[in-house]
Amino acid sequence: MPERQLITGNEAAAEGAIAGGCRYFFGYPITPQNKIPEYMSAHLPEIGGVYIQAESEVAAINMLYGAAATGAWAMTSSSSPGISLMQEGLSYMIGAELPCVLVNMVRGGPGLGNIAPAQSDYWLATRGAGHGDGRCLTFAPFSVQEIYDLIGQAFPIAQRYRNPVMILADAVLASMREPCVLRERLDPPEEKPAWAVGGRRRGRQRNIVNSLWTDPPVMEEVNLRIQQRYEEAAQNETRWTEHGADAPEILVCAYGISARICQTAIEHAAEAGIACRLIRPISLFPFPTEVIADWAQRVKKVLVVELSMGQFIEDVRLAVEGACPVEFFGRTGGVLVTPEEVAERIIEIA
Amino acid sequence: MPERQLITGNEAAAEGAIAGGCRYFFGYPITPQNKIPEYMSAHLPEIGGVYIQAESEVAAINMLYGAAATGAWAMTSSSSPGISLMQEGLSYMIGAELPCVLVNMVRGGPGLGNIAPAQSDYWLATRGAGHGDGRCLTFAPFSVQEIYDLIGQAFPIAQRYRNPVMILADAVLASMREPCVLRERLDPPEEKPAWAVGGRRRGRQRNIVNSLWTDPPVMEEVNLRIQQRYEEAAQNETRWTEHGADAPEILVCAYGISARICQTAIEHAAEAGIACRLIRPISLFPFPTEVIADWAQRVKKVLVVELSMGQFIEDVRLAVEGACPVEFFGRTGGVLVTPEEVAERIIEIA
Amino acid sequence: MNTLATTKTIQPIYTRPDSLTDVQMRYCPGCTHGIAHRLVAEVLDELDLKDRTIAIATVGCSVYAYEYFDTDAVQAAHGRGPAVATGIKRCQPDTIVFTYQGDGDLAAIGLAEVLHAAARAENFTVVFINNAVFGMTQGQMAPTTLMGQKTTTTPLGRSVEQGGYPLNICELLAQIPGVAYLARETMTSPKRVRHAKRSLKKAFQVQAAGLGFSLVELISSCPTWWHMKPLEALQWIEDVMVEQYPLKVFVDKLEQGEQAEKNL
Amino acid sequence: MNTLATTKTIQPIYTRPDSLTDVQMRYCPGCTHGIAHRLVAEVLDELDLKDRTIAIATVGCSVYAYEYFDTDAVQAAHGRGPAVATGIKRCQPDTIVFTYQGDGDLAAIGLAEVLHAAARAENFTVVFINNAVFGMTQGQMAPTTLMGQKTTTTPLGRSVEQGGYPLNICELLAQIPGVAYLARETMTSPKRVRHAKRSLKKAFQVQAAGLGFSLVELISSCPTWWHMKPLEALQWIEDVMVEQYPLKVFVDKLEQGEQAEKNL
Amino acid sequence: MFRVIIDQQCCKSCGLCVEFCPQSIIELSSDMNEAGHHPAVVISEQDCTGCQMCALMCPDVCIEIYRIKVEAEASA
Amino acid sequence: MFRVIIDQQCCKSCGLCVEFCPQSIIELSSDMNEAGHHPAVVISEQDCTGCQMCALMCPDVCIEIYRIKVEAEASA
Amino acid sequence: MRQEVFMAGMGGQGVLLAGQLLAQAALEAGLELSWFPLYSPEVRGGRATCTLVIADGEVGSPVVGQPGSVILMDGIAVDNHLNRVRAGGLAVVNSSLAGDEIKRDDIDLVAIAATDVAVELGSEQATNMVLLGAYVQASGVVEAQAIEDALHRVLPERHHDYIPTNVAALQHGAQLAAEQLQ
Amino acid sequence: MRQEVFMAGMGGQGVLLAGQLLAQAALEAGLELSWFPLYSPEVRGGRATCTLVIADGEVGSPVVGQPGSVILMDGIAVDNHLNRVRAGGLAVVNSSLAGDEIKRDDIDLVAIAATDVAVELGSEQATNMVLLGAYVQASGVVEAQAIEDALHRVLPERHHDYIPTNVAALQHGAQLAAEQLQ
Ligand SMILES: Cc1ncc(C[n+]2csc(CCOP(=O)(O)OP(=O)(O)O)c2C)c(N)n1
Ligand SMILES: Cc1ncc(C[n+]2csc(CCOP(=O)(O)OP(=O)(O)O)c2C)c(N)n1
Ligand code: SF4
Ligand code: SF4
Ligand code: SF4
Ligand code: SF4
Ligand code: SF4
Ligand code: SF4
Ligand SMILES: [Mg+2]
Ligand SMILES: [Mg+2]
Repeated sequence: MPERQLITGNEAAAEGAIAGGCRYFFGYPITPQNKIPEYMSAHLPEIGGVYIQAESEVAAINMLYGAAATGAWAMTSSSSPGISLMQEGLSYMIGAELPCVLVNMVRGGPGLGNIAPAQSDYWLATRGAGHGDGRCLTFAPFSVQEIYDLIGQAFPIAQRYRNPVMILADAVLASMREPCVLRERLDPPEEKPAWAVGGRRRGRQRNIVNSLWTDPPVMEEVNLRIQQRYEEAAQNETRWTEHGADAPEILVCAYGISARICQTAIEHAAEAGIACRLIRPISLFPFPTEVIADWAQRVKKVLVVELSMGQFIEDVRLAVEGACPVEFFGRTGGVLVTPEEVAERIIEIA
Repeated sequence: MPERQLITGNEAAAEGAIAGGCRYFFGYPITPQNKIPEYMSAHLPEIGGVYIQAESEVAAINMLYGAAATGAWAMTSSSSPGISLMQEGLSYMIGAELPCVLVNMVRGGPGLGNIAPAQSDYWLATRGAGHGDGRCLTFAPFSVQEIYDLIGQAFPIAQRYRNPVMILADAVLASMREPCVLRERLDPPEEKPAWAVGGRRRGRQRNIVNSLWTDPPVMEEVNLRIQQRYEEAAQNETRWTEHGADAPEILVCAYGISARICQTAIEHAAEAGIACRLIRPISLFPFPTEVIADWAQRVKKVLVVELSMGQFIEDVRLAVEGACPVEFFGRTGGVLVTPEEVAERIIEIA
Repeated sequence: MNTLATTKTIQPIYTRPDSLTDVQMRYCPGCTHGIAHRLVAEVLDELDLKDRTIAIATVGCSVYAYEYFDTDAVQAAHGRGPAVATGIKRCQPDTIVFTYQGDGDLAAIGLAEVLHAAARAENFTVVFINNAVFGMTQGQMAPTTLMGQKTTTTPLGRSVEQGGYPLNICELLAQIPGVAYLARETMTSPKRVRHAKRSLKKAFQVQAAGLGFSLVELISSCPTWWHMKPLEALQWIEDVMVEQYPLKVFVDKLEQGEQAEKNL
Repeated sequence: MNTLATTKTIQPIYTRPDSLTDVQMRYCPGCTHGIAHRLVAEVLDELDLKDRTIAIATVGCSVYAYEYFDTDAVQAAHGRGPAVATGIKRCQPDTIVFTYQGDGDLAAIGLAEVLHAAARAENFTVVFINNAVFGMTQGQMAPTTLMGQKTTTTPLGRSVEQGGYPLNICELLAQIPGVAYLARETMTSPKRVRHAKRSLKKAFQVQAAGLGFSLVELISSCPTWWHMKPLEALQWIEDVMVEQYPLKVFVDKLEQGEQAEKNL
Repeated sequence: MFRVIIDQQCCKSCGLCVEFCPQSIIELSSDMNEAGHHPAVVISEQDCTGCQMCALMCPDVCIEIYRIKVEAEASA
Repeated sequence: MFRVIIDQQCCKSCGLCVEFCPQSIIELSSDMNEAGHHPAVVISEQDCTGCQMCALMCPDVCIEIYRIKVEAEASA
Repeated sequence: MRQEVFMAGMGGQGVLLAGQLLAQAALEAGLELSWFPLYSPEVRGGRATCTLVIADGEVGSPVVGQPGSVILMDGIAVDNHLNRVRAGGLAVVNSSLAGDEIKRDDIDLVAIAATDVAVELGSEQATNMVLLGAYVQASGVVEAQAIEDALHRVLPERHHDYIPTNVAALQHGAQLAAEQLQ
Repeated sequence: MRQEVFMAGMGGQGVLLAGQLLAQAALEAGLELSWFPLYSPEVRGGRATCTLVIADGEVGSPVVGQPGSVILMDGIAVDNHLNRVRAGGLAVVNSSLAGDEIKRDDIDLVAIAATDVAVELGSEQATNMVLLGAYVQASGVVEAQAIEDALHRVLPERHHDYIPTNVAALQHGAQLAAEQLQ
């Protein structure tokens, strides 16, 4: 494989997953991520993997549940309405402490909406995972290369915390072409986790994968164990990048495609004489609360930029905790913001 | 009908809905709310209404979508896993600006979990409604009478804001028996809303119920309109109650069954010499942010009590905004807290 | 001298049906979705149902059906048309309700909804467009894709291992007593088009008579994702698809009723 | 004097099957869920499959099946057993996988999943317990509830208007070519129980031979929600249910294969 | 006599009317319409039998057909 | 001769074994087990034919059946 | 006035019915109240508990950690819940199924061989009524007559045959409690 | 170095292909880049746009409000997007379909009758190549040869027949641009 290839975000997600060891894909087509299942249907069978087109997203997530129960490294991908349909299944995966990776290429909503880029599934990703106290570990790449890299890492992370991991991107990142350095494809580990089902011919005790705990204290223990893993993840997996001025007046917070836009916006703002620093959470759950809290002490204002009516901003506000005003700039329904508009907004609030 | 009857929360939800004008019910059985569909199946046909047992919660919410599109006053009820399955449909209802009422009698989760009381669907209720920026208007009664009263009010509220309204309760409230004063049953308004479909024999322009807006700026406008309604709802529908000391040391925040428990807990704490005030949000979205923010300025600490790992607390923290420390007391998985335990925790943090 | 005057009368013998708006349809050239729309509209015209009809657009290439039918309309979530129709019809029993669904919509994600609506004998009509592919999302395998057929997710052709067997929806529905009219038609020639219209008309008549669930499956072309010219696509239906999906009237309770009356 | 010594040999002729744990089942007295469990376990014993079997418990009274079958087990979301089984079997093709599903689970919420698994010719077995009611949630109408049958949500008896017609699952599945074994049995007498076991055995043999999807429907009693004594419940199956749900082997590809071989 | 009106903007040049006209009197024009298609045109309307095959097969409902009766009257 | 062992704690008194025993040698006991059921008991085991009808019909897998062979041997 | 009573026993022993009767009686007496059941998922038989809070004003928490009084219908109930009773409170215990090792000096303890009494009255099912009668007597929370009236309201018509036995059981229980409390 | 080019036209005019070729050429030149398409949901034909940012360092925002340069393939594109070009920027415009009322004095404006040229070359489809050739010439962002090389990489094998025509179109466009810019 040549070093640097011009591929789309969808291709990066698919090939990155394969390179990371994913061998099983269960999914249902939906724009703007169709190139992921199409890629998988062409490439997984070639290397002994399995592509199954599920009859629906409800079926897909439950196939994933079955696959994950065997210890397989499996994934699905979808876009907003499809992810909504997976909520019950996600809750079951969390309850049964099963790992998996899912991609959400977010589109404009609510309802059928459109297929334009949006970030309005932030709550669905970070607070969703259906009913109960569980959550998805959520990562938001902002370039094709980062999609490729993060999805590869998502599989071992999912296994480690025995929890679904969501890669949250959008219609722009999905169809964007950028140079991407491809690694060699790794094989998934041969040894299955101790909890996996698969017949007990090897003489072990039988394994049961289950989320039913009628006795509340037992159910609570499961929740505490899950919560414990989230805390570990907060220790180990919290990721973000910072760009811009070291002594900023304005702290800009944005993730994913918005953060890319803000990268250029803060340059424009700097040209207009306003020093900004951009904090870009890569992990949305766990959230890089501390670094935002820290900087919030030292700036005049925080500006949150997101492609929704104000979801991500709540996590930022929970981090800032009143240390300074938090301003908002968001568009929704598939409308993109431009760096020029963000810069204008920065100037306006500075 | 005699004045005061001893009925369960489930019966109050069903009869309250009928009394409020609901004539159409679409649902799928799930514990602990089965008495609601059972009541409806027995009583709706008697008064010319319709009870349909859907093949699933996915079907139920979409039947509700169809019913709502005709301007009918319709509802469904379910419990946690069923509500997860309704996420896509809810997003469609919001996108198509359709009103409906749904009840979630929350049980322990995640996954299949159990059927014991829990409040771990707080995010699902207040941030859920699937993908996109939409939300459910959410009300949390804390007694049988309040279930009865609130659900009756929920129908006109849903109509006014053209948005789903969720009544959020739990397994205790569902099966609890308390005296309840029943009103006479109201008929729903005869005149259908201008946007309702139903054939255009009356010579009007045709009506289209839709959530597909391929042009992002148009989709954004829909979102802004929805957001505008949420702001109106915040003006008109924000509800809470306050109990306890006028010069409190500790502010206790809790909703639903937890708030009932806290009512007695703060009395215990008072006996131990600690003055507490309990703020109980009745509307969870819109959230009574201001009153909490106000009191947070005047107390030493805030204690949040909820039957989950910490969901409601985020709304409280967003209101408190760092004004004072916010402490947490929560159990989950169906475990109840007792007033004694809460009082102990109050004493501990005071 | 006698002059010879002429009178010229212009008599429309085929015009755009009243039940279609004048919005141009967005289908690809030669896609028979358009014929199906026209036939439904003609039937609504002929039975004079337009003013009490509610069309349900589902998700697929026909998602914009609400722009084309000049009736009240509701756009439904992918696969859920029959549930939405149930909600509507139960609240407004005096309306005429139909869903317009593709094979991805009806046979993949929406299979449970259509079967259960039939079992409940819901009194609405389903227009089921079987084009053996997910058109809107760019040509992936549908449950009705034929064995060996190449699609964007069966790049080597559908095989039992990866995609299983085609689902014959009418054959399933024929097992359900709530079904009052059930037929499979296609639109590959003027004759077939006339047959298709006859079945659609029956289906709506059955609904108007309150006899229960009706569905007409229309084998339809997708020149774009079959990678064929429009005419080739029609030919492929005749040569290949119709073998897997035989054209047939499966259930006709109207006919049975009439028969029964005649036998008195 | 000759003494007469005696040897006493004790030979087990019926004992608890090895594939059941010794956990006591939580079913109501006389509920034939228990017989069904036993039969499956006996079949696993006899075919020596226990050590490579994965049982899938679904949601219904049999939700605790994972406690009863002494095999690896997975508890699945309501109705999604066949999807979960698909995931498992596709990743571990050398295992024996079965779902154990009630009629609410399989025929209501899970209808699409079971039909699509059959269409994909997934190579696992479904044990389908049809007791004409939602047992676990307290006796509501199921898709298989009989016309006129009273349940907690059809207090006046199931009617076409409110509940529609009963769904015959085997008759639907019989239309699908991916199905390799399909039978309907009941457990109302020792003879019926033996037949049921024979069908279950075939179903697992079909799976072991990799022939495709297999399902055995077992008409089962729910004394509790039918408000009958256990024996009365069996009688009601024989008198009433079996008419709606005729006992029959619908598909048997094993037999066909053997037949074919014999015909050589 | 028949008049066949093909909406030139609506036509997508699928050619089905061309194929199914028993009189073979429809062709695709070399002109392009706004959407970039070469619309169908009737080349010898006088041969039209009014059979409506074209209209039956047109997926875009572009075709309307009229019967034109010209009657001669004697006048003073 | 046959030995029929009915697990007294496991039995739920459904009575199916009682009904289906062709020999009519099973009855429900008047004793109560821990779960509050009156378990089935075999009243005249000597009449048992080992037909297993009881075991086939028991939904709770409470019944085990053994054949007991007593053979006489001549000894010195 | 605020009275809490927690009841526990084996599923089928009529714990919930006893609670509902008391609740109904309180309702008729014009009191405020809150009653809720909790089932625990034990394998054999299952267990049932319910909590009833009666007050002349606002009820407050329906959940009670340390109830003022309890009715415990068998040994397991005693093992699990007797120690939860507030000092100075009241426990009515079914000594037929709970053995004799019931020990608490800081509460009023009424031990009734309720199952034996019920069996004597011809219906083991009436155990709960014996205990309820004793409880009403000991606590005075409602009139004894009010429970008898409640029977007619709460029991479905088809079970009204049982009322006489139940009334007898209530009275027996009350009498035994009165004797013990003297 | 950071160059932005926004391209717009009618669906089917090859807007996206032109963008991809330029992107591929930049890739081969070792540059960083980001390319993304956006389709707009017009009824007739539909419209296509894409944005390409090329840089020798980090690309930053792939979304550009006021691009440094544009390629506008028809009148609608000119109407909607010409005014977005940054002052001092470059616009390459298809004058065959855009009429003559193209007015901006503050940018370099290259107006090419690309459709006419393409038709002359025997393939209306090559309009995009004429414009791309002109753009490459005018902007100098990559070598002309690099685009020709990219054609071989980007076009599927079965379309390689078209390459000669495309190359001719590229060269024609470049030449016309060179003439105009003199
Ligand atoms: C929940 C959900 N999943 C997936 C999609 C994406 N989607 C849109 S249309 C479609 C399939 C369309 O195929 P079909 O129903 O056969 O209609 P056609 O386009 O072929 O006419 C899919 C999968 C969606 N909109 N919503
Ligand atoms: C999503 C979801 N909806 C509803 C339920 C509630 N529920 C549990 S079991 C059941 C039906 C059980 O009936 P059946 O499958 O026939 O099994 P049975 O109990 O009769 O053996 C239902 C509706 C659930 N657990 N999850
Ligand atoms: S994609 Fe296929 S089904 Fe869709 S409009 Fe085009 S030809 Fe018709
Ligand atoms: S409720 Fe019915 S199905 Fe469930 S265990 Fe009891 S008898 Fe069996
Ligand atoms: S009406 Fe018949 S003859 Fe006339 S143009 Fe149409 S197809 Fe040809
Ligand atoms: S059939 Fe209709 S769309 Fe096709 S070429 Fe003829 S007129 Fe045009
Ligand atoms: S084995 Fe046969 S004869 Fe013996 S007890 Fe059982 S049923 Fe009766
Ligand atoms: S069949 Fe089994 S459970 Fe029923 S009475 Fe006999 S031994 Fe007991
Ligand atoms: Mg299709
Ligand atoms: Mg059942």
